[in-house]
Amino acid sequence: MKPSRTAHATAQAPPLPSAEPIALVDRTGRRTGQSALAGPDQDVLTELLRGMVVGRRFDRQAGALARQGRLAVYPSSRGQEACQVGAALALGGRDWLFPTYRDSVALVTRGVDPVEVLTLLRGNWHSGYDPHRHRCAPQCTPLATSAPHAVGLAWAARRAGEEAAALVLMGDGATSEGDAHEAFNFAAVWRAPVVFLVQNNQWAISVPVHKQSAAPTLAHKAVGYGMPGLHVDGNDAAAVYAAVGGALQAARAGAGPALIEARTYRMDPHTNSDDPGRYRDPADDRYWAERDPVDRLEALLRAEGAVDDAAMERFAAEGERLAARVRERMAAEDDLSPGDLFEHVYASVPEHLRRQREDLSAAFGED
Amino acid sequence: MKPSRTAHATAQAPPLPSAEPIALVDRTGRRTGQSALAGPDQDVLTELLRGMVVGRRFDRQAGALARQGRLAVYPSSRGQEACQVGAALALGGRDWLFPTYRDSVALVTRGVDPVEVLTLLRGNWHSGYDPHRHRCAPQCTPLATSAPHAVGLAWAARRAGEEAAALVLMGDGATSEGDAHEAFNFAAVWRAPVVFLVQNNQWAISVPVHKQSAAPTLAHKAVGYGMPGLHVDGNDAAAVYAAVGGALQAARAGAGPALIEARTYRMDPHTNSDDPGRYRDPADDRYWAERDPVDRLEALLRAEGAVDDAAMERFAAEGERLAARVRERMAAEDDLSPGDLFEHVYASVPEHLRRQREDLSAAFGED
Amino acid sequence: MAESTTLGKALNRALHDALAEDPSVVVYGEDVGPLGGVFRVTDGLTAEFGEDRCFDSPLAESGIVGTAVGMAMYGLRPVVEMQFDAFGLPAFEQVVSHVAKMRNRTRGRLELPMVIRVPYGGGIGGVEHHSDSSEAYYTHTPGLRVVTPATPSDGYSLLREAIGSPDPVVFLEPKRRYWAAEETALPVRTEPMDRAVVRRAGRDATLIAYGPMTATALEAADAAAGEGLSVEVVDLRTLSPFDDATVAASVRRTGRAVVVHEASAFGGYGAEVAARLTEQCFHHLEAPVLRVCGLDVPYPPPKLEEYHLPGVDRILDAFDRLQWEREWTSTGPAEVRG
Amino acid sequence: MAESTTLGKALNRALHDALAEDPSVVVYGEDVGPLGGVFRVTDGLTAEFGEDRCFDSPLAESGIVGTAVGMAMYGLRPVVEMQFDAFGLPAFEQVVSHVAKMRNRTRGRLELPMVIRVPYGGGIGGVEHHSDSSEAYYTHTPGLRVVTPATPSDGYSLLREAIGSPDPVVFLEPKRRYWAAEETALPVRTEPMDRAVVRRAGRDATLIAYGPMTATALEAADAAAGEGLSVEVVDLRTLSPFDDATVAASVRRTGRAVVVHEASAFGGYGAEVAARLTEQCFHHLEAPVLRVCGLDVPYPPPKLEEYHLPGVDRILDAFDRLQWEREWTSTGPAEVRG
Ligand SMILES: Cc1ncc(C[n+]2csc(CCOP(=O)(O)OP(=O)(O)O)c2C)c(N)n1
Ligand SMILES: Cc1ncc(C[n+]2csc(CCOP(=O)(O)OP(=O)(O)O)c2C)c(N)n1
Ligand SMILES: [Mg+2]
Ligand SMILES: [Mg+2]
Repeated sequence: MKPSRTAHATAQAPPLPSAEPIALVDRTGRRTGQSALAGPDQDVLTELLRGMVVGRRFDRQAGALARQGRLAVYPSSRGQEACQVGAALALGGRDWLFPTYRDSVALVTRGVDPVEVLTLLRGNWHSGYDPHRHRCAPQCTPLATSAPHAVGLAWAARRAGEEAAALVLMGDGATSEGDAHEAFNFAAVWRAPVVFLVQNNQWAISVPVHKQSAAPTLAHKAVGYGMPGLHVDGNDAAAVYAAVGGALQAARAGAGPALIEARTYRMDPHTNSDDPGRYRDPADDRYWAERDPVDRLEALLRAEGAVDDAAMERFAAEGERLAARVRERMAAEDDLSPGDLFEHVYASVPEHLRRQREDLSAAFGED
Repeated sequence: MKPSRTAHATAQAPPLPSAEPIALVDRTGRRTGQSALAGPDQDVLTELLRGMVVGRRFDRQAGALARQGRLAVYPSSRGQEACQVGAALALGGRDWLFPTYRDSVALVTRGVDPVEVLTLLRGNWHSGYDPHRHRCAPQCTPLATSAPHAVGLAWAARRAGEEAAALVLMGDGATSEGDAHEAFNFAAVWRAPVVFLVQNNQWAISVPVHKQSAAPTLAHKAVGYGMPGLHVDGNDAAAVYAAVGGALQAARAGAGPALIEARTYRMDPHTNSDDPGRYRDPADDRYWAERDPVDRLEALLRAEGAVDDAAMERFAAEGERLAARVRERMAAEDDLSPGDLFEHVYASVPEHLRRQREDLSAAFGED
Repeated sequence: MAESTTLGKALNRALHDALAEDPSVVVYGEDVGPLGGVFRVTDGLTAEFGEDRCFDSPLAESGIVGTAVGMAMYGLRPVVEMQFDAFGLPAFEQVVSHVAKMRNRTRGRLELPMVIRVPYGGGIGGVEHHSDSSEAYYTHTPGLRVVTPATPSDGYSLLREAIGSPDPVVFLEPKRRYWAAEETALPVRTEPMDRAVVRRAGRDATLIAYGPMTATALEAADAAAGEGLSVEVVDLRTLSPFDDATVAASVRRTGRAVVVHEASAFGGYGAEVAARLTEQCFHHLEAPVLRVCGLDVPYPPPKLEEYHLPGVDRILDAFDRLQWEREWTSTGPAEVRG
Repeated sequence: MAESTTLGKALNRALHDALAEDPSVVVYGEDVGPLGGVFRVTDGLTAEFGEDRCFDSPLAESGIVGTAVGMAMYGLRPVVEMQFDAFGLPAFEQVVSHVAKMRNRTRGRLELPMVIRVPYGGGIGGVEHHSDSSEAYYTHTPGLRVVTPATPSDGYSLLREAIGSPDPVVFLEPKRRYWAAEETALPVRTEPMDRAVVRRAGRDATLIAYGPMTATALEAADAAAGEGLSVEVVDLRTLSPFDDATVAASVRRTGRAVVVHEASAFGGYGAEVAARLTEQCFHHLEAPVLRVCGLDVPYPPPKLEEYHLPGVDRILDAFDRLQWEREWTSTGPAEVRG
């Protein structure tokens, strides 16, 4: 270990991210013809559209359940389907996903049982799915804190010789946290196979992104870590898929981490209990509605003849079936196990928790 | 508060820092003639040299006291005099300095009583000087944690209409901490008048800077916050003075914060109890000895006729007088007040501490 | 004129009045500006006092507390909010290493008159990380004042006092009581910040509570009265420094004590209460000081939180375990202690 | 063959043997690589096992603990170091919100077999932030095991066990005892991790200590023996979960107890010990469980730390306050309790 005397000055500065987000498909559904990203083929585009239609339906169903009080809370993904579906489909089978509370649609797209996805928000347990099964970490609530987990896991996977990368989803607001910085830095120094996808949906609850950062784009943050930064149109599923897929592939191949900012918009309130009327201009909603990620891809694929009414109806029907299944299963009795409270604190139940468990069952006369 | 729909994409990206540090005076003591920084005049250069000579003598004295066990520990400034003296002299009277444990020479240069500077390391109290008197925050040990303090203070000063800025000193290692990130970001978003000077002395104890960061330079970190980043030769007092002075002036004038990396070298062990033989190559010491900040400025000023043997002897004598005074006063009895332990926990002494104080004086048979 | 006010509104009014009276007060944090905070405690403040006095900061708690330290060093009186208790944890180093220590470090030359507001506790059906009680972390840290109101009038008065305090205050707001109402006329001044109060007089046992559990404690005392047991309820109000005089006097009078809080028992604040009261009142105690607390498990998901949170029943059970000399009958003990 | 080993060396050997036996063990942190750690506990490990197994990371404690969480999720057994106790605080959110909760969150599907080593405590003449004792923060957090050895052989054995544990362990190393030596033959296995041990048998009172205070407690017991008082010394070894059986049995036997630690008393770990022992042994107690702890002030500067730290004298004073029925004479109490 001989540190060079001019150590870090020898590193190459990657190119700066573009101020304007890269899009493959513009808001009217036309291919932009730009060449910075390799566009996915039509089959993939069709999958992306299908995923977004189904995901949006799931999201609407979850919102309804929240309004009915069947979920404690629901943070909607509406408007961000291109990010979440694009990112989830870009993942390889051995890759890991690190989602936040908002990324239910990404999890559903990844194949996780939708009812298990909702366990956290339903209030039955803190997480419902087996993280190993689909290689999805539990949804993370404390902002940016799962980013270093992804770095550690990805580092370990590479060390084990696995060709796997980790994808971290985070919001614009989360980039302000110290943990985001530490994760970016560890990833870059360790050249860990991690891709950080910042869904810049313009808002952190009520705080607009210009109060989070004075940088030209959030992707510019990459420069300070010596990793590539890319700024893409987050309402263009093709661009997100291409950018994330490319970065994951590079990461798996040993090129190290990357930071991607996807510029999108949270169409709904922060959660069902939020009141955006207090802080944002409805004109913004209209501006972004014209840039809807689903409409845009549908327009392209219809124009190119890859999907037609029948296809769209198939996707819609798939969404309806999924929604119906979710409704049905969520109507079932809760499967609650107070005993679990003691079971999973340590690998085995220590004496003092055994006593507390006994007291509890005495008090509640059960279990 | 109407957030623009393209909010942060409109910000201007400042120019990238240079991979090679900017120097005004090269290692042989010749002016480089570069024009990115306005060079200070000869009077200032002479002051810088005087400050470095005196500061180095102080530093040597403190090191000796540590070896004699009269200081609990001493983190040396040797090799970093250009940074510390250049930065301290660049401060205006109303500016605030936020130093670390290593920045004793900066404090002495700022005019703080050297014995009060050493209070922390002597072990008599956690800080010895009145922060208001010279506008110097207490020396900070938990890395990067005083950076947000400086941002808050500078923001408050600007709000009060004061033309004052805050200068944060930090090490290369400290830039990896979450608090560094949060401070950079708050400063940039709030356009607070703060200058962050990173003394990149190549090492964080035993860890070389290439294990801290994969960025081309630490100054590149500025890009991700939308503030200017500057990479200067930290062994060139003229460059440090010019860069810090310029950034402070801009900050006071409302231009917001800046990040300056000063490339330097810790000539001594981390502290007197460290053993660099375990981790670094003595060849590095030689490499950097040839770039000594004091020698370089002396060579320039001698060549230009601004200083001569007599002047150098005056500076040396001043250093000797200071060292002698320090030795003398440090030989005096400690002025310890165990009662202070209770006095300064809250504004007034609460009942339970009053009881503990009584117990203590009973036990130790004194007040 | 007295009118019905909720805790949330009383806190809002306290911030309002502090901003109006003292130009050095600033309020900031996540979503405290135009939104008025996720619990609306800062509602209307930006509109009335401007972005300069109440505003949203970047989303970073260590940065929020750290910049507040700097503002307070300069002489401002920042009042910052940690959106939920668990989200105050990123700021823990700033709180422990600086907020609590700056006065001590500088021998009193730099004081930090700042308030960290923390909505804490459960019972609101919140998902993970939204229901924690971290008072034990703060109260173990010398240099902090830790205050928690249980009523709207105390909410107003204690928050005003906290903002006026020359010491940093961690101000814990029992979020499930934000909507609890009381007839009171604001502005109001209640007992001083470092004083516990007896909320209900009683002879047989002392029930010690604070914040969210004060109302539960009063309910439990009511229920106990129905069974003939006369319970004195003490509301601590300030957790650190502790008001030994008031609490110990009550315990010496009753000879029995129960302390209740939502946080896990192990190493919780109740341990301190029990330990110090036992030290101070040992010969008056007829039974050990008992604790009714959250389970020693991570805060459960919403649908299981009822098993975790102390409620009236568990408090009554604890009363039963106070080692009475005679069995209780429905009309009370055969022999009543003085 | 037994030879003299220091605690620091025993810990080093434990890391060495764990690395040698289990390829899933990795050791990292600040300066743990070529330097071997500022206390040399990782000395020689990089040289022997390579940069892949023991290495320096960027300087960011939250990042260190956070990446270790990810490694443990993947199946590794990371052992990370916080250079000094106070410098573990930036990682506090990761510790509380993730390390302690991941198993619970996932109903046991993700476990985190990781160790966070923390040199803690004072008595080394360290300047501010170098002498703190944060055990109360960790022990109040369900889901963590908190372990602290007092002897070289326990250092070896407990660290090996901690590394092998399926649960995350906060491993607190009493830094002022790094150089304390003992005759022992490594590798050694002492009592299991969650067991307290009686270090010295006694009849009259139980002195409960751990980590840096165990040696002090034994000294105090020696001194007390000189005055005719027979003190049993219990070394807790594992602070959480607490070994109620061993400790309560001792206290029931002696009827009197003192708990000692360096951390401030208020809300400190000793409060839990006192409270739970009082609950469990009330009718056996002749006096309240007393605490001998650090003052309720920020850790003092080196030249004043002697006033803060519990020493033999303060422990002996506490023995005097244990409400003996008769005055002690130099030959012991007139009446000895069974
Ligand atoms: C450490 C932490 N602080 C505060 C919160 C409370 N909180 C939840 S979501 C949110 C806004 C997050 O914004 P962003 O990162 O942009 O994600 P988005 O919700 O827009 O998807 C806040 C402040 C939290 N979850 N974690
Ligand atoms: C939060 C925190 N973590 C760890 C330490 C221990 N520590 C003291 S100095 C140091 C290295 C700092 O390196 P750098 O920032 O480059 O400053 P330098 O000492 O080189 O001036 C470390 C790890 C600390 N003081 N604070
Ligand atoms: Mg957002
Ligand atoms: Mg350094």
